[in-house]
Formats: sequence, C-alpha cells, structure tokens
Amino acid sequence: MNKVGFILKDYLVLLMILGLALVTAIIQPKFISPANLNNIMRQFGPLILVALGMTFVIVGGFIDLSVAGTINLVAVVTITLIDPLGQVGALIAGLVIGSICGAINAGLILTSGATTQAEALFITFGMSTVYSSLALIYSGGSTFHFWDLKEMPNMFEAIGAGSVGPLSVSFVIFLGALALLWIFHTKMAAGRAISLTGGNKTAARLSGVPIERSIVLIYTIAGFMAALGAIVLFSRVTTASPVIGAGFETNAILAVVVGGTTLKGGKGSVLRTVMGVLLVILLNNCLNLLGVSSYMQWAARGAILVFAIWLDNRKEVQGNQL
Amino acid sequence: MDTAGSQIILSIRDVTKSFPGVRALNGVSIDVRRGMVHGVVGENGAGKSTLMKILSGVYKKDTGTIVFDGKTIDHTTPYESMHRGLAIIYQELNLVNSMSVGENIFLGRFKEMKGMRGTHAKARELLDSIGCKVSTTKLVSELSVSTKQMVEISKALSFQSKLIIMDEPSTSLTGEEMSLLVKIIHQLKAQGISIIYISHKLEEIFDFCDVVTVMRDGNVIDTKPRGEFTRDELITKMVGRTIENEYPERSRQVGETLMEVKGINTRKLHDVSFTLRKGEILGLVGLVGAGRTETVRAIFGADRVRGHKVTIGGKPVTIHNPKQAKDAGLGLIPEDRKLQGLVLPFSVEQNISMASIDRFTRFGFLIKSLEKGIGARHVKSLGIKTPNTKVAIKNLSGGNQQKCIVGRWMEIGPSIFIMDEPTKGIDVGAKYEIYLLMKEIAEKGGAVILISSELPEVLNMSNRVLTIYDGRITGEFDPEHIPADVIMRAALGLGGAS
Amino acid sequence: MNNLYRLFTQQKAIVAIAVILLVMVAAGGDVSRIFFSSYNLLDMLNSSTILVILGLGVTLTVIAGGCDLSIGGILVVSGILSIQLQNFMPMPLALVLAVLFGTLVGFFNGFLVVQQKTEPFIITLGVGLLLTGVAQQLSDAHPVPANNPDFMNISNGYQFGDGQFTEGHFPGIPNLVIIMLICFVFFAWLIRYTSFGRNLYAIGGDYDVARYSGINVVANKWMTLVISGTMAALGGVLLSSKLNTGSAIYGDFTALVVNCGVVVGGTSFAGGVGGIWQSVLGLLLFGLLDNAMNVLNIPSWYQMMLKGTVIVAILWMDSYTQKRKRELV
Amino acid sequence: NVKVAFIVSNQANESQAFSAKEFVKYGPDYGFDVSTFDAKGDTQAESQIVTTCIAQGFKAIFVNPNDIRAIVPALKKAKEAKVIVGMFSSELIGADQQYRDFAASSDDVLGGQLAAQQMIKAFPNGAKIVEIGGQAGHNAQLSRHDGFNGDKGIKGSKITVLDFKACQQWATDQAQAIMEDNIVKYGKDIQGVFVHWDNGATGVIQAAKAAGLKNLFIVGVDGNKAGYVQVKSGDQAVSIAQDFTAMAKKELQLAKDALAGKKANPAFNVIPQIIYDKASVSKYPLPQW
Ligand SMILES: Nc1ncnc2c1ncn2[C@@H]1O[C@H](COP(=O)(O)OP(=O)(O)OP(=O)(O)O)[C@@H](O)[C@H]1O
Ligand SMILES: Nc1ncnc2c1ncn2[C@@H]1O[C@H](COP(=O)(O)OP(=O)(O)OP(=O)(O)O)[C@@H](O)[C@H]1O
Ligand SMILES: [Mg+2]
Ligand SMILES: [Mg+2]
Repeated sequence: MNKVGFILKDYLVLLMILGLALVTAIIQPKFISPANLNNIMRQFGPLILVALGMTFVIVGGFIDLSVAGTINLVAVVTITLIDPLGQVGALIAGLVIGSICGAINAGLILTSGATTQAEALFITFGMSTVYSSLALIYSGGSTFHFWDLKEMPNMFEAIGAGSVGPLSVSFVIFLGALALLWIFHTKMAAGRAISLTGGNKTAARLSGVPIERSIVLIYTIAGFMAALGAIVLFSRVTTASPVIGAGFETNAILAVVVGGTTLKGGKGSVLRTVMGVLLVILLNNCLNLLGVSSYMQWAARGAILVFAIWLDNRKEVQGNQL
Repeated sequence: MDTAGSQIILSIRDVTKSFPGVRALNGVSIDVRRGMVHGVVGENGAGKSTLMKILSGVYKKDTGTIVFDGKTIDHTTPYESMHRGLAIIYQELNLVNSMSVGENIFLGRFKEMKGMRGTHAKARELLDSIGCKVSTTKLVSELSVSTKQMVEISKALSFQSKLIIMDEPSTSLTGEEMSLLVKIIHQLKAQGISIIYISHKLEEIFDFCDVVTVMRDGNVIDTKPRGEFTRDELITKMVGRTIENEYPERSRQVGETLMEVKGINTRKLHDVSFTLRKGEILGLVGLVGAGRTETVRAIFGADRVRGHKVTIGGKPVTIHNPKQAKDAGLGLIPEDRKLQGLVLPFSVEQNISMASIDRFTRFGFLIKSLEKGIGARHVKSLGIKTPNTKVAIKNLSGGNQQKCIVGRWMEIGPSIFIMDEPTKGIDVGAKYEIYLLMKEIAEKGGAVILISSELPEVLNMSNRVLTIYDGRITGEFDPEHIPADVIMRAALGLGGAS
Repeated sequence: MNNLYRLFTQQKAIVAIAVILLVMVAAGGDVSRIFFSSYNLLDMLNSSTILVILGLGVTLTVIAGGCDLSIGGILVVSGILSIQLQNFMPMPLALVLAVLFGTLVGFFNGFLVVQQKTEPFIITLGVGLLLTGVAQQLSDAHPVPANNPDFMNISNGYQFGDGQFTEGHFPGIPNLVIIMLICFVFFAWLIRYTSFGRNLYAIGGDYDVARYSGINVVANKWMTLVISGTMAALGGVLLSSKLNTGSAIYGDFTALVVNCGVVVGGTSFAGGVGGIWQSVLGLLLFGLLDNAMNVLNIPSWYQMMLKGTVIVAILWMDSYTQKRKRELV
Repeated sequence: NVKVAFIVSNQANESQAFSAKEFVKYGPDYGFDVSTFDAKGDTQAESQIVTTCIAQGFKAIFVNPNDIRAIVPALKKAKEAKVIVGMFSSELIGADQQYRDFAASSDDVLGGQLAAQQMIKAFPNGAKIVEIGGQAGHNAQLSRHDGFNGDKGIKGSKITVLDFKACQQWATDQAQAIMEDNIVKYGKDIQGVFVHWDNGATGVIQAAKAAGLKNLFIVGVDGNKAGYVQVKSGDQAVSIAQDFTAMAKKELQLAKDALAGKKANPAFNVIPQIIYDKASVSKYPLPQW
C-alpha cells in the first residue's frame, strides 16, 4: 500500500475535518476568526469529557447508555450541595456520585456475568432511566440556578466561563483529562488490560488478565467523566436541570465511533475520540456559520456521520478483504 | 495401485495468493484424480488451508487457473462450489452452535429437505450411516468436540459431492471415531469420490492416502504416489531438514510432590484427586468429553468450581480465577486457540506478552522496550514464522499462532504448565520443539500436565498417565512399562487399574 | 419443579407479565375492576400494536445478528409522507408509496450493514438521526394534519362491532389489532417454516459458518433490514392514521424501546436465538407495565424508576442464567 | 370529591411539574381529587394515557398535549365516553374544538406577539436581532415563532431577523451554543435576541457575557424564576410571563361548571400574560417555579 493511501485510510476523519474547515473558511471567513476558534474551544466543553470516558467502555468491548442519566443526577445533586458542602465539597461529591453510578453499572454487569456489548447496551439503558428518575425525584423537576445559591460559586463560574491565558478553563480541564487518560491507556498496565479485555475477554481472562478489574475501571471512568462533563455543563450554563444530559449518550458514542474506535472492542484511542468530537463540533459550527436551517442541519449531520462511519469502516473491510 | 489411470477431477495450475506481508501460495499446481485419496502435508503455514479455501471460494486467488470437473472456475463462492460438487470440512469447526444437529447438517437447505421434519429424518439417516448416535435435535453447543467433528463430516457427506476436502478432520477424533472415518473414506473412494486429505499425522497419510503432495512455504515440493515416499523422505521434504526422532528422550528426574489436587466435584466430575511431582510430565488420557479439560479448568480457576483443595509445594492455595492460578505458578494453553487463546486484532508481540504484563510494568507503567524484547525473544526461540512482531496475530497460520501462546506462558515460566491439546494442528517440526519445551520445563523442576487426543504423544511424553472416564479417574499407569492397550481399556472405562 | 425453574429462567417476560397481572388482581377493588375491564384490556392491546408491528421487523434483524435503530426515523418520515402525498394522489397510492419509502431505506441500511459491513448498531443510529432531520425538513418541524376521515379510520376503526364502549356491550376488535395479528401470523410462519427464516438463525448464530455452508448470507441479511424498514414505515403510516397527524417528533422513543422490548422478550442481540412470539411478549410487557402503573396511579418519576428497574432486572437475570452454566467468560 | 385527571405532556419540564402541583393543591377547593399522569414527551403515550383515564372512569380530564393534532382521536374517544375534556395551556384548532369542552391557555401565539411588540417598542427605528427557538416541533415553540414573526408580530416593522434556529430539546446549552455561533457570525450587529424560553435566555446571557457583548435586548417567554431574576438583574430585558396558577384554577372552575351542566362560555379562556421588565418586575412576587 502506498503512503498516501495509508494516510487516507488512517486519518480520514482528520482529512474530513480539514476539508470541512477549508470549505467553511472560504465561504465564511469569520470561521477562522479568533472569536470563532475560541467558540469551538468552548463547545468542546462537556461532550468531549463524556466521550473520552465512553472511549474506554467501547475499547473494553462494552457500551454505556447510562451517561445521560448520570449527567442528570450529578448536575442537580452537585449544584444543590454547593450550599451545604461548599464548592470543593460539592465538586468532589459530584465526581464521587458519577463514579458510583459507573461502579453500579459495572457491578450489575459483573454479577450477571454479561460479556457482550448488547447485554451492556440494554442494562445501561435501563440504568439511565433509573438515574434520570432519581434526578427528577430529587429535584422535583425544578431547575437550579447559581443565583439560587447563598453566594455565587466562583469556582464553578470559572469552570464554565473562565480562561487560563488564551485557553478556556473547560478546555484546560479537557487537555488535562486527555493527557491523563492517554497515558493511562497507552502507557499503563491497567490500560493495556482494558484493551485486551475488549480484544478477547476469554483469552484475556485465561491469561490472568484481570478482566473484572477492567470492567469496573471502564465503567467507573465513564461515570467519573460523565460527572466531570455534567459539572462543566452546568457551570457553562449556570443552571442545572434534571434533564440536562439528554442526548449526550448518543452524541458521545457517535463521536467515539466517528473518531475511528471500533465498536468491536480492543482497538481505539482517546486521541481518535478527540478527532471525532472535533468533527461533530466543527460540523455544527460550520453549518451554523453557513446559515443552514436547523432542520437541514440535523439531516446534514446525520448524513455526514453516516458517511464518516461508512468511510471509516471501509478501511477496515479493505484491510481484511482477501 | 493405479494412480495415473483415472481421470483428473481437479486441476490446479500456478495458483498464487498473497496476504499483506505474506505470499501464502507461490505458483501451486496439483492434479487430483477421480476416486483417489489425495493427501496434502506440510509445515504450519505451508499454505494448505489457504489453497483449500481458494478452492471452496472463501478466498479469491490472485493468479492461476483451476479446472474442476471439466469447468474452469474463476471466481466462485462457497455456495457455488458446493453445488458444483465440491464439499469441504474446514480446519476450524464450522457449525452454528445455537442450532440443532440436524439443522446444521442441512444448513441453508431447509427447502430441499421439505421443512423441519425432513431435515431431521435425513440427518438421522446420515448420522446412522456413519455410526454417530447423537440426537438430531440436540444443540451443537452441547456436543463434545469430537461429536461436532462427526456432525461436520456428515454435513460434507450430505452433498452429492465429487470431491470432498478434509482439512485436518482427525485432530479431535477418538480412535474409534477415527476408524469410522477411515471406513467412510474407503466407501467414498469406492463410489468414485475424490478426497483431499490434509493432516499432520503421518500414520494417517501412510494408512489410506493414495497420492501425497508435500507443500512448504507456499510451494508444492513434490507429488508422488504414497508408496514412493518413505516416512523420512516425507518429513525431510516437509520441513526442509531431517528429523531424527519424533519424540525426545523422556525426562527422568521425577522428584517429590509438587501439587496435590483433592476432590474436584462438578456436575460432570466425580471426586477427581491426584498428585503431580516435580520434574514430571503427567498425561491425562480419556475420550473426548471425558472431563480432562474440565479437570484442568477447575484447577486453573477458569470455571466456577468450589470445594476442592489444591496444595502446591505443601502449602494450600486458593484459586478462584486464572489470575490467582498464574500467581500460584500455573500456566494454561487452552484447547480452543481462536476463542480462548488469541486476541485476534492484536499484534504477535502483544499476544505473547499478555500474561506477563507485570514483568514489564514499573509502578503501573508499561516499559515498551522490555515488551518488545519479550516478543522478539519468543518469536526467535520458538521459530514463529511472522514478518515481524507487530503484525496482527490473525494473519499467522494456526501452528504459528499456537507457538505464540506457548511463548506467552514460557515468559512466565510457570512451574506447573497445563497443556490442553498443545500440538493440535501443529506440524511435526514445531511439535518437536514443543516437546523439547515440555521436557525443559520438567527438567528445571517444574511439571507439566498434558492433555492430548493423540495417544502416542501422551504415551511417549509422559512419565505417568491418568485415565479419565466419564468424570472419574479410572487408573494410573507408567506408560513406559504398561502396554498402550491396557491404558486404553482404562480410558474406555473397562477396568484394569494398576 | 424443574419446568417451573425453566419457565422462570427462560421466559422472563411471561413471568413478569404474570407478576403484573397478579399485582393487579391483588390490588382489588376499583383498580382490578378497571384494569381487567374489557375496555382497558382491549385498549392496552391496541396501544401496543404499533410497537409490536415495528418489533416484528426488528426481530428478524436481531435474529440475523444485526439490529435496526433507524426505525424511529423511518417511522416519522413515512408517517409524514403518507399524509403529504395524499395531496397529490389517491390515498391508497400515497400509503403504498409511504411504505415503499421504508423499504427503500431498509434497502439502503442493508447496503451499509451487509454489503459494506458496517456496524449495524451505529450506522442505523446514524441513519435514524438523518431521517429525523429529513422529517423536520419535510414538515418544517410542524405537525402535519390529515384531513381524510378514511385515513383516520384505518387505525381508529373497529371490526365486528361499533367501537362504542358501554358496559356489557362488545365494542368490536380494533383494526390495528387485526392488522397486528395478521402481521404476527405471517412473521411467525416466515421464521418457522421458510428457508429464509431458518437461514436467519444460521446467519445470526455464526455468520461465517452460514456463508461457508452456501447460504446467501448477504441477500438474506439484507432482506431483514428491508423488511424491518418496511415494517417501520407501515408502523409510521398506521401511527399517523391513529393520531391523524404526522410529525417529526413521534419517533424519538421508538427505536430503543422496540429493540429493548425485543431483547427483553428473549431474542438475544448475540443473534441466532429467539423468535417472533418472544418479541411480541416483550413489547406487550411494556404496554402492560405502563398501563398497570397508570391505573395504579404511580407518580411519573417512580414509573420511570420502576420501568428501568424491570428492564435491568430481566436482562440481568437473562445474562445470569445464561452464564451461570459453567464459566464466567 | 370527584376524581379528575391532569395529563401533562412532559413532567420533566418544570412549568408542567409546577402546574401539576398547582392542580393537586387547588383541586379540593373545587371539589376535585386530581391525579396527574405524565406522557414523558411521547405523543403516542399521551393518547394512550387519555384512553386509560377513560377506562379509570375519571369524570374530567385536563390535557396539556404534546401535539394538538395528534391528541384529537383520543379526545374523541373521551367525548364518546362523556368525559369532560379541558385543554390546558393550549387550544385545539378549527373543527377539532368539538372534542373539548373548554380550554385555558396563555396563548403562545400571543406570547410571541407580545415579545415582538416589546422588541418594536425598544427599537422603533428598527434593529437586527436573532431568534432562538425552543424544541423544534413542540407546539409552544411553533406558536411563539409564528406569533413573533406574524402579522401582529414583527411583520411590517423595521426589525430584521438575522438568524433563526430551533433547538433539539429545551436545553439551555443548545441555546447557548447557537448564540455563540451567532455572535461569531454577526458580532456587534446583533442588537436583540428573542429566545423562546427564559432558561434558554440564561444560556444566551452566558454567551453574550463571555463574548463581552453588552446591552443586548433579550426577550424571553415564561416568567419563571430564571426570567424573573434575569430581568431584575438587568441581564434580560423582558420576560413574557405565564401564570400557571391562574390557568390551573380556571380549568378547575370550568370543570366544576361543566359537571354542573353549565357550558363554558367562552370555551377558550386566555389567561393574560404579564410582562416583566426592569420597571415592572419588582411589583410581582418571585415565581415559584
Ligand atoms: N487471513 C489471512 N491473512 C493474512 N495472512 C494469512 C491469512 N490466512 C493465512 N495467512 C498466511 O498464509 C500462510 C499460509 O497459511 P495456511 O493457513 O494456509 O497454512 P497451513 O498450511 O494450513 O498451516 P497449518 O498447518 O498451521 O494449518 C501463513 O503464512 C499465514 O500466516
Ligand atoms: N455445552 C457446552 N458448551 C460449550 N462448550 C462445551 C460444552 N460442553 C463441552 N464443551 C467444551 O468441550 C470441552 C469438553 O471438555 P471436557 O472436560 O468435558 O472433555 P475433555 O475430556 O477435555 O474432552 P475434549 O477432548 O473434548 O477436550 C470443554 O472444554 C468445553 O469447553
Ligand atoms: Mg491449516
Ligand atoms: Mg479438552
């Protein structure tokens, strides 16, 4: 295979991103204005965090539809805990709750002995409903606002809108999380164990790879990252409602897969997920800038996602075709 | 025997086939004659299975011509080739586990069989004709490996085939079933049906093949009537060098007790207890499904079994999962390579290193250079044929894949190495190397538990054998001094313990 | 005893249905009377029909080892089309075209999933999103009202009765229930007594083996998606008729619920096992549960929690009993 | 007490959760026991709940439909079963109205018109604004959009809408993201924003603050806590407030009358909307939702 072909196949999403950016920049030069770049950076916000967590679940050969429920629950609980526990306390509590939600998923999957993605799909679908209902019951259906609080939560405000130099705080959080997760996945034994679990659970187990630990880890990470996403999300909009997480699970899964992490498990990386999320965000941004109507946008987004998944799949099929 | 006279049914001319990084077939030409059993032998990775898959339409050839039954076949599909009269029993079992035996035999021919009733009736006839008693309504997932193999054979027979390809059909057959198979082969021959028979078991080749083709590295080295080959010549041609012995000298430094297993009880096993000594190779002999695999899986913590006691070096150990087993110094080569051994999308290197991740981990971090060393070392010492250690293991031949799994455990250096069918589908040369490895482990003060369906292998390698029949240990023998038929009687549950 | 155990472990949907019925009997008084009134039972059945019709098609895809999450998108687009097309042509033709639209999408899904070998879960999800966008565009995100009483009657009419509900009077059988029964019988036959149906089990059980055995795996699996698309479109047309409106938002809940119902019924996503009546039971269970919770007047959010718990419990049990046999993995 | 049912389109929506509370709270004052049912945003489920309510023998049902057209066949059944049907926070169209006894609503079309009038009042010489819609396809979103852009809205005025986009859900972050893109596209050209709901306005305000845009004239609808506070603090110029308490009470009264055999006249009761702006907002108490 020649080099160009290789790049085409392996970095297709990247090429699509560049192509998209180029076309938009030509038609709407404001696309490359600092303001818009800043915008794109901000819109990375919650979705990327959730998608990074989801990457591990998918690499580990499972799937997690419960992140939407987790986000709902964490958002309303965290914001209401700011008054009693203080900001740091609430933040920690939120992250702990998210991790617990993930651990519960893992527990259900482990105790039932479920090993397939499909089993996980619907178990976590059910759990999403449960977490969402808890969020609704806890909040009574109300939205909570920062100005409801005794004093403005400046730490959360900073998470939502602050900057560190040219970078938004949420982007810095993302970079930090990305670095840690990337190191964890590619450089650490536990990360390798997760990949092996996704590659072939039986073989991994018989080789003494602790797949139970991998399962607990992937779901706990997903829960933790969903919680982090929830915190960035409600900080960004300064309110938390019990339905704030709707749609995040599908968008996160799509972003992961569009990035090129295979749903079959074993193969993938957090860097690819960054590309996937970038594509999704750019797409929204470009279509908005190009003035495409919202309805057309959804159709166009669906079409491009289908196209990206298809293209990405082509390379695998070709790789295997004999 | 007249080998030249009969008409050519299949003519393969200059067929080549490349996979990324490997040239699997390199201008192969073979003629197969009507009513002949055509043996094909060759080392692992010689290209045998690849050639057969091209014939059946699973793979597409790159160049060359194939003429079957007077018609040139260019691009065929499994469906077409079957209906042309070319049936194949693949090396890896090819049955749908979630379906019944009958439905499996007539897979895709529901209409021809006139519904479910017809399917089961015809299947019964077929199975009876080869002496297989299994119920046609049983799910394939509930069958033992050898019964599956018999079902697979009936499936191939169910076509009105002119040529049947059998890619290592005998790897998991018991002796009795094997003789049935031989009988069937003779019947087919008598009906003018040709058979291509691939096997690593040379006895079989000399037993009933009429013509033998030797392949090595994607080339046909020689095709001759069986009678013109001597055993040594065949082996030399296969491996490209001469091999003195098929089995190494038995090791003789059996020491004190290393492991003691007491009272494994499951639905299938009944009070299985035995001891294993240092420096010993312990063979487990039994029919397929007797409970050998279940015994070792229980010890290894692979199944949920409770209540038995294991002591290693005098100390009791608890093993509830394979990780604990590994930590206690056990290693296992599982019987099903593809499903239980390999992580197919991963590289050779990562497959080799996966049991010993701790070895190249410091403070939770992987040291990639060490990992690379581990991979390279075993590829070299086991002679694994691979372009480099980074290629995906799914691209290796069966035998080479198996060597990777051996390498995986060699890195750990387990003191107790359980090998469940370690040489299944492995060529003579590689087998010998695996035998040497077993011996080496034993001589270093470890011990090996060997399960194999090849009786000569167990008998020649083991210091001691246990026979298992229907979940019970029925005897303990010294294979050096007890004749094989006595041991077989015990394995068949006919009494005669020592 | 053993049979009871098997019932418990293998037919969880039946057990769950039985439990709900028992609870409703035990509740006594008005609750039982209302719940078991012919009106309520018939209405409950009627309300599940469209999901069941969708589930029939989806079951085929799941047995063949795939799935179809685009049904929500197909449902809304063909629902809108069935109304909009009536402006240009006679109703029957409009309905046929609307259903054919689903066939076409199914064909496209099949191309992607089977011919191009993409992961069905994600690609059909994407196609569903795409179609929802198309539906928004078609309808300008407004509900599209139908103005044809004949059209509304398709789903809202009754046979063998006048459809009037008064005490002690047989109201007849809703058209939707009849349509569902016809579809059900057809699918049950298809899956049990045709080679197409049997081939699906083989394909789902082991795709390569089916292929090596000479089954035309591509055509057969492709067909499941075509059928599923067609059924989704049929469901969309019937839903539009039932609600006398087409809108882009009707499909939001459909895809996951239907696929989940199919799995809860016992048709495993692993492929190769399950059947038509299992799916029907799984989906009826959802209808029954919703109805029972409403009759018991359980507050909305607790309903959500209960439903989620039931789904998790059944699927947990399902995995547990399957894996318990011998080994963990 | 007489058993009646309140059927909400989606109780996860806070205005509806609040309305449900009000119904339960004030029901007994009118001799009713109110049960609430939630369609959870699912149009089909809502029809199903209506028929379940018929089976349960409720004497009257109050319905807040997801889709005013799609609910009609179910309402028809309710009428056949002689159940009193009241539309809550919405109204049926044309001939469909025969299937309800009365309606009480704050008229979302009017809401949109009021918002437009506020906009025109603020910019008599015209202005460039953007519109951010609520959940696409949702009845309130459609009506507010139509009202705002229609004859009694900005049509014919000097207000120019630079951009209109609807959200996938009533989600604050989606409104915020759309606003951020708007700011990039039109920058300081934007003088005003009409956003369909006050919680969405929260996101718009965040986007404007982050971009350093000051003095945007933001008009929202709802008059909930968020709108109230934002108007009071000056972040939001106007909120068109709905009064769900009055609406619920009106419905209960009408149902009581209907049960007594009195036909509602008029059948459609507009619950007046209150305009919160900087000057007026302090006169009102903080809303409870
Ligand atoms: N799907 C594949 N992709 C890439 N390479 C392959 C593939 N299948 C086989 N090969 C390579 O082709 C060569 C021939 O393999 P083949 O399986 O035909 O060997 P074989 O003679 O059947 O060996 P064995 O006795 O071990 O079964 C090997 O080098 C193998 O690595
Ligand atoms: N119902 C089943 N489902 C899946 N696999 C099965 C089933 N029954 C048996 N097996 C497999 O077949 C093998 C039979 O193992 P068992 O211990 O019973 O016999 P054995 O003496 O090892 O015979 P064999 O030579 O077949 O390995 C087991 O490894 C098991 O994994
Ligand atoms: Mg081979
Ligand atoms: Mg075995």
